[in-house]
Amino acid sequence: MISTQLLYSLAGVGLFAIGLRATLLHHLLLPRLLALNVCGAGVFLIFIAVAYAGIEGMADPVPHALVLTGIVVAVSATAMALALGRRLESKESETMKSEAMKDE
Amino acid sequence: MIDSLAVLAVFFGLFFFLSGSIGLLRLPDVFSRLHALAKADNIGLAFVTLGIILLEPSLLNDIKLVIIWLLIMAASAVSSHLVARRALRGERDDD
Amino acid sequence: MISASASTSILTIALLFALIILLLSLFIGLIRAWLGPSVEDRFSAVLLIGTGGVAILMILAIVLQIPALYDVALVLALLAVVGTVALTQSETTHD
Amino acid sequence: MIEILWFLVDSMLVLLLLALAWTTCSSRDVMRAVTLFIAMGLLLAIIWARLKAPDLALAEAIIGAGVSGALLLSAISDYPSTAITSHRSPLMHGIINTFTLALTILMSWAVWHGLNMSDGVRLSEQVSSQIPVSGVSNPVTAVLLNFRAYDTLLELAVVLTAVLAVLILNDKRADSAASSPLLRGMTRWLVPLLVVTSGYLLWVGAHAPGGAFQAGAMLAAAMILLQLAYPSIHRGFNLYLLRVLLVAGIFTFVLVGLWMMSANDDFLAYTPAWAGTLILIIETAATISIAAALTLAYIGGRPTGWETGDHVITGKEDAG
Repeated sequence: MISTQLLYSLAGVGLFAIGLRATLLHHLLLPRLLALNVCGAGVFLIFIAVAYAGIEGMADPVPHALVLTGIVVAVSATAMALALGRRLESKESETMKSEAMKDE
Repeated sequence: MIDSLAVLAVFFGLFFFLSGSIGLLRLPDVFSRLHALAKADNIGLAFVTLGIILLEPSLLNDIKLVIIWLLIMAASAVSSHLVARRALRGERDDD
Repeated sequence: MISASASTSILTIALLFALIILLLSLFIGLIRAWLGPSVEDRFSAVLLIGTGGVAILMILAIVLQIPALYDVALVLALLAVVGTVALTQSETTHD
Repeated sequence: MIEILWFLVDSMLVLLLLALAWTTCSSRDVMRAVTLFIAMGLLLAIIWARLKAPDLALAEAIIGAGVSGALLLSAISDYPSTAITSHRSPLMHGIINTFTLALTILMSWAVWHGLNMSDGVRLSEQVSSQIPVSGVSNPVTAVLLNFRAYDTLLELAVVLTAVLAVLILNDKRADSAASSPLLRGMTRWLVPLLVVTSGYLLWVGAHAPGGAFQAGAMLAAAMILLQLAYPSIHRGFNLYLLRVLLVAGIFTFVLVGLWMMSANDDFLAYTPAWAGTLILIIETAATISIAAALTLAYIGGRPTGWETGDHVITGKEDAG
C-alpha cells in the first residue's frame, strides 16, 4: 500500500515539476495555462495518493472533497484567464491597427 | 465455469483492442486508421462488455453496461464521421 | 470456501492481465497521438483512449468492487462524444 | 503475484501520465498541446478510479475531458499565431532547469518523508462517525455540503466571480460555421440523455458518487454540445432568467444558512432531521448555477443584448 502511495505521489511531484518548468519557459498565454493545469493535476494527484488506503481499505473522503473543489475552481480560473488573454489580444491588435494607420 | 467464459470473452475483446491500436499505428492514412479504430470500438468493447456482464451479479448494472456499449457504438460512428469529414475538408483546402 | 477464494484470485489475476494489455494498447495508440502527423490522426488516438478508458473502468469496477465506476464509464462514453465534437468543430486547421 | 500485477498496472498508468504531461508541455503547436491535454484528462479520470476516488473520476471525466477541453479549443481561435516558441536565453533555460530539478528532489524527499511518518489521526474516522447525522450517506457529499459547507459556499462564490470577470471583459465570440447534419441529428438524442444523466448524478449524490458539481458540469456539457451543433442557439436565451440562474446557487445557499442560523445559532448548522432535504435543495440550485456559469464561460462573454436586456427573439425557449 505504501509503495502505491509513494509511486503516485512521486508521479504527482513529477507532474508538478513538468508543469512548472513549462510555465516558466513559455511566454504565450495558452501553453502557460495548459502547463499550470498540469501543475494543478500534480498537486491533486499527491492529495489523492495520500488519501489512498489500499485495495481493501476505504480511502479518506476529506482530500477527495478538497480535490473536487479544486477541479471546479481550476476550470473557473482557466476560463477567467482565457477571457483576460482574449481581451489583451484584441487590445493589442487594435493598437497595431491604429499604429499602422498613423504610419500611412 | 461462468468466470472462465467471462475471462475468455474479455480476452477475445482485448485482441480486437490490440489489433485496433496496432492498426492505428501502422496503417498509412487517416481514413484507414479510422477503420482500424472502429474494430476496437465496436467488437472489442462488445466482448469486454459481455465478459463484465457475466461477472456482474446486479441486473441494474447489467442494463447500465448494455447502455454504455450502445452509446459507444453510436458515438464512435458519429465521431469517425466527424473526424473523416474534417480530414476531407483539410485535403480539399490543400489543393 | 477455499476453492471459491482461489478462483476469485485467479479471476483477479486474469483481469489484471487484461488491464495491462489494455494499457499497452492505449500506449500504442498514444504513439499515434504523438507522431501525428495531421490533427485528425491525434483525434483518432483520443477516440481510442476514450473507448479503452471505458473498458478499463469496467474491469476496474469488477476488480476493485466499486459499482460506481460503471457510472464513470457511462459518463466517459457520453463526454467523449462532446470532446470529439468540440475538437472537430474547432476552426484551426494548421498543424 | 497480485501485488506484482497491480504494481505493473500502476507503473504503466504513471508512465503514460508523465509521458502525456511532458508532450503536452513541450509541444510546438497549440492544437497538438490541447489535444494531448484532453487525452491527459481522460487518463486522469482512469487514475482517480484506480485510486478509489469515483467522485473525482466522475468530475474529471466531465470537466477534464469535456468542458475544459471545449473551453481551451474555443479559445485557440482568439490568437493569431499558434506556434509555441520559447524566447528565453540559453542561460535562463539552464537556470529554470536547475531550479525545477532542485525543487523536484526537495519535494520527492518531502513526500517520501511524509509518507513514512507515523499515521496521525485520520479525518476519515471522524467523518465516518458523523455520517449518520449528516443527512446523506456518501462521505464526499457529506464533507462538501455539511461538514465543510463553508468551503463549498465560497467555491460557488469563486465560480461566480470568475464568470463575472468573463462577462465584464468580453462580448461573446463570433458564431462559428454551421455543423454537419449528422451532428445535429445526434445532438437531438444526446442532449436529452446528458440532461437525464445530470439529474441522475444530482440525485445519486446523496448515497453514491455524484453530486452538484458533476451534475452542473454535465448540464454545461449538454449546453456546449447544443452550442456546437446549433451555433446561433444562444440568441434564444432568456437573459433575465440567465442572470437569476447564475446567482440562484449562492442565494439559496446563504438563505438556507441564515435560516438554520435562526434555528441553531450557527451559520449552516443544519438540523439533522432536515439535513438531507436541505442538502438536496442547495445542490439543485448549485447545479443550475454551475451549469449557467460554465456555459457563459464557454460562450466567451456577454451574449448579444446583455446590457439592455432586449435580445433577439427567435422563438426558441431558454434551456439554461
